[in-house]
Amino acid sequence: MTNSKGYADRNQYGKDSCLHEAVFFSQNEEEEGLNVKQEAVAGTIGQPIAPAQPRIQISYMRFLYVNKNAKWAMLILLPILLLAFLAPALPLQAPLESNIRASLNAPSLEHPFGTDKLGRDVLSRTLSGIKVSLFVGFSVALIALAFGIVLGTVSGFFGKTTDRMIMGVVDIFLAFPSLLLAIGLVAILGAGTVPVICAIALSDVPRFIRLQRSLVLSLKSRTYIDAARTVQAPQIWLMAKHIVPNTIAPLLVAASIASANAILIEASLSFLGLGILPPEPSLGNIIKDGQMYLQQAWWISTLPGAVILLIAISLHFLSDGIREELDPRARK
Amino acid sequence: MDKGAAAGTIDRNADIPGSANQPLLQVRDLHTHFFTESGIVKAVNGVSFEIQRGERLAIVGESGSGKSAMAMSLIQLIAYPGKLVSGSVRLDGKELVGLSEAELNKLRGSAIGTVFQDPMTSLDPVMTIEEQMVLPIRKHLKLGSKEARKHALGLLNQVGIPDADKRISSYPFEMSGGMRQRVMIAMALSCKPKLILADEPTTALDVTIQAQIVELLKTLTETTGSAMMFITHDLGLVARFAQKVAVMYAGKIVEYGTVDEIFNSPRHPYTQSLLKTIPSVSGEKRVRLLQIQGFPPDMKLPIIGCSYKERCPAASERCNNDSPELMPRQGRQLAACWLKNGLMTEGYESITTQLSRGELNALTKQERVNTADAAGVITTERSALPVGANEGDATRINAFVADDANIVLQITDLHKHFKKTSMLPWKKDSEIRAVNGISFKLRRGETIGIVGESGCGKSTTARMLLKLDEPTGGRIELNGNIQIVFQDPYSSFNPKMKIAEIISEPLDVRKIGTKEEKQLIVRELIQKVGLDPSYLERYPSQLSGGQRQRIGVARALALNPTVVVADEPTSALDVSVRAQIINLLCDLKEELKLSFVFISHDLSTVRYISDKIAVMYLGEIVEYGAAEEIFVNPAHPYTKALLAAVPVPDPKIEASRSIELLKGELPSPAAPPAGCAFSSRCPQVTVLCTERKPALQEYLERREVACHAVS
Amino acid sequence: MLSYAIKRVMQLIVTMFGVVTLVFFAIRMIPGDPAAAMAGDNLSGAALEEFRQRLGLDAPLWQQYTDYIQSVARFDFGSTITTSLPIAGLMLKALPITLMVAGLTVLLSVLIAIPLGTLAAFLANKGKKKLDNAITWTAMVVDLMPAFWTALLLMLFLSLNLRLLPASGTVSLEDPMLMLKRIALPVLVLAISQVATLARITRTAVLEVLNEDYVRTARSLGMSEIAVVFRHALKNAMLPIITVVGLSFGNLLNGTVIVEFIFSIPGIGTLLVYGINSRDYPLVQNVILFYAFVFVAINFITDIIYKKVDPRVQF
Amino acid sequence: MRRKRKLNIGLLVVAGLLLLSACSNNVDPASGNTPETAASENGAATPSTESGEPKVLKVRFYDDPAGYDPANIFRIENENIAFNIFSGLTSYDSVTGEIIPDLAESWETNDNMNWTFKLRQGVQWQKGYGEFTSADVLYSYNRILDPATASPYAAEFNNVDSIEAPDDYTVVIKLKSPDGNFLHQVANYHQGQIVKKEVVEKFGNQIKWNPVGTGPFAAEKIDPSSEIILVRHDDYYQGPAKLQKIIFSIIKDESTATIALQNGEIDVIMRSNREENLDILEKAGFKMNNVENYATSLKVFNLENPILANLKVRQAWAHAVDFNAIAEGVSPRLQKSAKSMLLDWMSGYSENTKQYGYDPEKAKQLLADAGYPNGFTITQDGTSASGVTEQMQLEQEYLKAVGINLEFELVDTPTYNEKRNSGDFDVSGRLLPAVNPDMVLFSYLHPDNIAPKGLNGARYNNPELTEKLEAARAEKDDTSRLKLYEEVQQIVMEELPYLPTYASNVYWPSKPNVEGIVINKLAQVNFYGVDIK
Repeated sequence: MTNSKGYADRNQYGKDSCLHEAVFFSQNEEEEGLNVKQEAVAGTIGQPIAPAQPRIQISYMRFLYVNKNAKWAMLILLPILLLAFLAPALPLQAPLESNIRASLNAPSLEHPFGTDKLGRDVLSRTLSGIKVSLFVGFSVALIALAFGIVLGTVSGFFGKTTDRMIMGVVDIFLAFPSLLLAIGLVAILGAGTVPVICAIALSDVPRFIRLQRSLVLSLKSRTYIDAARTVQAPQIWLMAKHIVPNTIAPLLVAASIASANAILIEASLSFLGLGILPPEPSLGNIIKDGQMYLQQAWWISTLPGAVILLIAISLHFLSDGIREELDPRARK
Repeated sequence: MDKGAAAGTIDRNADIPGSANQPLLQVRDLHTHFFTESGIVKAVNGVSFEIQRGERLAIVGESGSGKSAMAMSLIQLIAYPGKLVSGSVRLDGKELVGLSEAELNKLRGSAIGTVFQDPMTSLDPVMTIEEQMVLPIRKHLKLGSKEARKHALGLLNQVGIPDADKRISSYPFEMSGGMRQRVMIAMALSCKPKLILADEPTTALDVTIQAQIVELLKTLTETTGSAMMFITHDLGLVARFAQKVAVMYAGKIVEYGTVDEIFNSPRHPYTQSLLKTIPSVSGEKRVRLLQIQGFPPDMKLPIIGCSYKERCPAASERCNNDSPELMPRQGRQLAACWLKNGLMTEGYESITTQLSRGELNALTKQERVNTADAAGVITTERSALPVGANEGDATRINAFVADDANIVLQITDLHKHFKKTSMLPWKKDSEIRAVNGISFKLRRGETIGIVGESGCGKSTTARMLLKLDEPTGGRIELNGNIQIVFQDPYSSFNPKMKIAEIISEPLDVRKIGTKEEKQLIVRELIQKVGLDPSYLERYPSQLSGGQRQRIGVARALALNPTVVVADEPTSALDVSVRAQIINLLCDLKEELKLSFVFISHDLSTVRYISDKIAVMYLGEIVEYGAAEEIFVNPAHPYTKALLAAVPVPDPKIEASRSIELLKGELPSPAAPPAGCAFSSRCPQVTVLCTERKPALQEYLERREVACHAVS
Repeated sequence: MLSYAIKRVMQLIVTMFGVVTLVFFAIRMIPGDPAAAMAGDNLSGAALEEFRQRLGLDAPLWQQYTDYIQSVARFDFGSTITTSLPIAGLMLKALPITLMVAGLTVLLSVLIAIPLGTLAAFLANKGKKKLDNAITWTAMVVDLMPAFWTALLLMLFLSLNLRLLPASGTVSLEDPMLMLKRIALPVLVLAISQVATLARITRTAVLEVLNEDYVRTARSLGMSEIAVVFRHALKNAMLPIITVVGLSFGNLLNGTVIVEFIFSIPGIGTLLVYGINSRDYPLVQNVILFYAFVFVAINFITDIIYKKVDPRVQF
Repeated sequence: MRRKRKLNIGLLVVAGLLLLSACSNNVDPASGNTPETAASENGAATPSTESGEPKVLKVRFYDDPAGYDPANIFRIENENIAFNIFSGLTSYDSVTGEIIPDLAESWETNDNMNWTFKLRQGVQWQKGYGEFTSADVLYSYNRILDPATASPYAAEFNNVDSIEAPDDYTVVIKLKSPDGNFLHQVANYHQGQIVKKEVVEKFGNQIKWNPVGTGPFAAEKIDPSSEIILVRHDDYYQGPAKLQKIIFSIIKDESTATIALQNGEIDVIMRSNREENLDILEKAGFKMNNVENYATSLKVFNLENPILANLKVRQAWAHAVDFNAIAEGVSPRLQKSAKSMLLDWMSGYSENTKQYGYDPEKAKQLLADAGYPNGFTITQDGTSASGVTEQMQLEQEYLKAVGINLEFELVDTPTYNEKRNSGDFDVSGRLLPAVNPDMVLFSYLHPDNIAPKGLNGARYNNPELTEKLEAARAEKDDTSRLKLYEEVQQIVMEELPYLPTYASNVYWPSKPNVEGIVINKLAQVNFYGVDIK
């Protein structure tokens, strides 16, 4: 009955199929509501009818193991994280400990990922690098989220001059290819973890502001905003109570992808000598170092590369999972 | 149903293809399942029926009853993960199940034409009409491109598209919804199909356009001799249009018969209840509406026994174990119920009592049925009484008696014009007059209904009343507090807030009361709208549409309003729930002496609830006055046309009506016709009408009408 | 249309003005004395002062800024400090090369990605999950590989093992065949990740369209699957894809910096890296400006094309 | 319809690409080498002279060209090109590093103060600029000294009192004070290279892209973003070179360069700087042309830093790090640990100085004596171009073991230099190729040269040592001068304003049939002697 439904009631069943699954973001209900067409006159039968079983609001935690994509993401991410944080307790050579005599050893039981030129254990460095890389990734996502939410909400909600000013600045930053922006900022701030995080975040922030702004614009016309307006709710109330909480989910989709990208951009910066400084290992600089030895010692860059892939893929999975929960139509 | 159908198997070679006596379409024991990740949804679960040549069969059912899936199964266009599992579909004796895609493609669009619900989305937006029409014609009729275009033009003319040779090269977005639906019909007809499948073809359209399309379909099937299978949830349309009716419930046909049989002597409890839950346009008395309890079954779970047993007041032990098949009743009528006459076992009137009893049973029997339904039960006790027999009648009579002391809302010459300015200096600004000078008064305890087609300005008026939009002219004087119940119970709540927070939000914003006081008020409110306070801890997504709409009402009541604007409060709801909400609003009106501004295009509901009516057309009120009088004796030609366009769920009335269709479509509000706004579509138009705008003048005693012809 | 274009052009000018300002001041935020840095080791005292004067670095900042704005407005980009070559000339020479690399990459990736993505969407729509997953997964893995890594891998494989393509050599527009051969590897490296991104987006877009009502309409009219996918689905999916292709063209400018370095392609990216390494202010300033301009201009063009292609958008 | 056409174009392009790759099996007209044969002979280049084709040598150039005006030239790879275009009055023997005659046939001096050069006759300028005369020498040297030229090398002629040209083939130079090393100043290097007045005036500020000299090769094309092409100077006074043409292709990435050589796309890699690539090339049978000990890397301690001002700290540093082990482990071909600021082949080199063996215990003791029993944290500058190298990482680990916490700060190369010159650093580095011991010691250690005026980045000022330096310059007797140099080195190694860390070797791997690549002590190759067999 809703125009959003594919033929043969496809989506309706698609939706029904999720009844027993988590309702991660209750917006999916609302999405449908938006599509409900005005019904004709007298004597209508049938409209979306509530299911027999009352739905249970399910927490984010539950989502992580009920949603298939999210489950995969967790199945990959958790062991990786666990290993990374348990690394100091594992019987491995310390990540910075070198042993020139054991240079470029192929993977073995003693060194599952082999050793690098300086005889350091690549697995140990990789595990340590995961922490650094994830720190970079998550910090970037957090910074982008924080700026995106504040400026995007203000811009989208107030519109007019405020909007034009914020978006003007955003457009300026968006005019630079992201890597350029990062290179520029690292040039100003110098290399190192914090500058790298700022540099990558700098190109994400305007994107997040844009995203948040568009989300706010679409939410602004929602009926529940009107409902609050009819009781003269102040604007700060509308933003804090009604708008921001409903933009979090789509922002999280973007954030999980942004953190995956940040990890990869850090690798590119490392290649240009602008990333995280060795000997502190990041996945990026391990790969960069190993790239030079690709012909003699494939393992140095390939194995940490595979780890980056796994992390990035699982972050993509996570975002797909969130997206699916947001949009029942995306479900396979 | 004949014996073959009951047996479920037919010798496939028994029928000679094309024989004259043979039905056009024979469907036997059709099963279509959707293999979703969380289980198999048996959307179509053993459907058998026949369509004769030239016959119009209506399929009626709630959403989720499998009617669309069934229709798509006939041409085997079921999207993944759906699959036709078993059964037989014979067109002219030729078995369709098991044909290859290529063979099916030869039939689709030629022998079987299809018209879909939403013309806005069913045409390819980036292709011209010509591009979309010509290729299938060339394919099926083996015509050259020029002939195919000529053929397409002929079809467009046939479906009443003016300037067809120009329109054929336009894009769908350049056409109105009605025009698009005509194009869809032309496409479905393009290869002289033997059968047309129409899936809710008018649901997305306005009433006057709906009437046009229905007439068109009727004429076309009559002239071309095509049979038609017509899916709808609108019983009025069924009465107006169908010859045969099949009622679907939970993937099965539960009742089948001629349109007269179904409307006059329904046999299945479901059909019987449905017909009782709708307010009637022609009904004089305000009788409390009935409601069907419960929800349809979960189609993923196996259904043991009758699928309707949980909602059926007459369900017995047998219904729990054995599933009734379609069994012949009188004539060709079939029903799937163990009881011969369903709820009418003890006579026609017993349906009401049975239903009421059913509501009681539902309450005591099953815990999961919420107290919302119980609210209906308590009031049903006095349901036989006309609502507002004492005070309500008094208000009605006094509606036009001046009593300024009691006026709670007065709007005078209200305007809302939207301006669109262009960047280029040589381009003129365009102006849309959404609301163009309307005035009315509302007294305490009175309900005014505002009706009109989409785009007439009724929602803009509501937004101005609530100060969501600033008027560009005129005055709104309000005595007290105004609140609103929104149309869409799905989007009018923040999905991240609990019900308690939603109801108390107005109090929180206004900083009324302490935490404890607020809790108390919220509990009181939710009980007032007939829900259990345990719902306060839930989220909107955990509530059904009807329950949400009750919450919407509770929220509107939080600040003790004197006026409540109800903007299409029932149009997004299922019919039984709709009845609940209307009942609730009526109760509150009485109990709290509330005044309502009731906005709707659903004329029967408006008539049921309103004391006064304002009919709007292009931002102006064309007729204004007491509700009953306008409905019984409409004065303005537009009001007349509007009322005529609404189909009545009674085949006898429909058959006897001579329907005067409105010509054309709603003009753009950016460029309204000169003179009377209605002049472009009015059947009684004169030269005067195109020159001078008629003012709203008193007509008879208690009405105002803006028409040169009337005054 | 016209009014929209005018609005966008004005927006573009404002943005570019902001870009110029931002670049100017950002570069001057880099710590250290630029004149001393550029002078190298042995210049001191008076000589350094004269050098500084010659670069106009002795003037107050705001004056340097207004001078710069004026010269940009006159399209006078000056000369590099380290090499005294006219910057406009350098950029004009590097530009066709970079654009060719980027353009060929876009072309190649469009040619591969759109059919691939469409195929995946078609398979997904038909419920053939395994094949669809295979395509989607491969695309995702490839998409996430860093360019500098794939570059070396491809070089080892295509250049060293198979001897198919050269890893180095002259890049000159005078010999188009040689040029094509020379930029084939960088184009491949860039295209690999582009294909992956674009295929995934195409898949999503087409899959969405395949669920649209009008596709059902086409099917109900007996159109074959091929006609449905190509006539209807792809045509409608093209709209979002155009936007993404435009954006990816812009993002390719990211990739060219690294790829030009690895393959020694004398493009804009090489120019930029050179400018950064030698602290050549005017060069860096103008190259970045130029990048931004190309980026903004491409977005502008995409936007206009989008509006042109979609008949629904009215002006 | 439209889409169809687009598709066709696309198919053409794809087909074109495939065709191209197929074509690459044929002779590559530009290089004259077939990669295929290169492959079959395991990386050996095929001579292309059999058919009388011109001999073209393709050389990998590893950085951006920065111009070839001797007055303003910098960076060794540019200097190498200028070295082949220009000539000086003297030059260096490629093998021994000895001064040999070039444009000057002979010279004489009695007192290291008055120098008379007899010029070679009949030397022709490239590109038809006529015969070389003493006027050219005069013009060139005065140009260097002209403040308007702003040449960084003007200081090299600070000691020059007057330059005269009594006739076309004689140049007389008077110095302010005696300088036994003056012949280095007029060698084919920087300020010593002779330019032509007409050319300089013709090209103005574009002179750096239009060099004209008297050397064996003339510049044909300089494309700063992709390649430099030199052609044979047929009128070269020693006779035409064997190579007709040298193409320097810019390939910055080391891995790419290695693959390009293996692929036969180039014949020679100008400086292969990574051990692992040398490994690959050596195993593949390429010729490993090299020169040992061309320059010493110095660790520059900022003596104005309160911690580093303490001699014991610097000595502890020297004891704490096993530079020999690092060089052995990371880059045995490219580096050895250094024992002096000078190089072992230089006259005056001495190991008879204090040497600091790896002794972490002693280092700890010294630190404790200096008042840092728990060590300290200090920052070392580096360039982002080279990043934190493996050597740096190991050194950091060694230092950590004795309690010194070494941190790195990476900046771009110009800033790196600028910070060192302005004294805004703790620890920095320096590598200066030179053949002249006086130049090394004087510029690093003399207080007149304290940065930013000169190279004395450590800001070292020891009057005793300064006196010895000046005495050495004035000393006419070689033995006494060498003795003075030894004493200077003894003081330096005792006081360690600079810590010599590694002595670098330079490799120019080439195809086996490229002959005559002799890298001189300035890490330059005179292509006059190079041939393809």
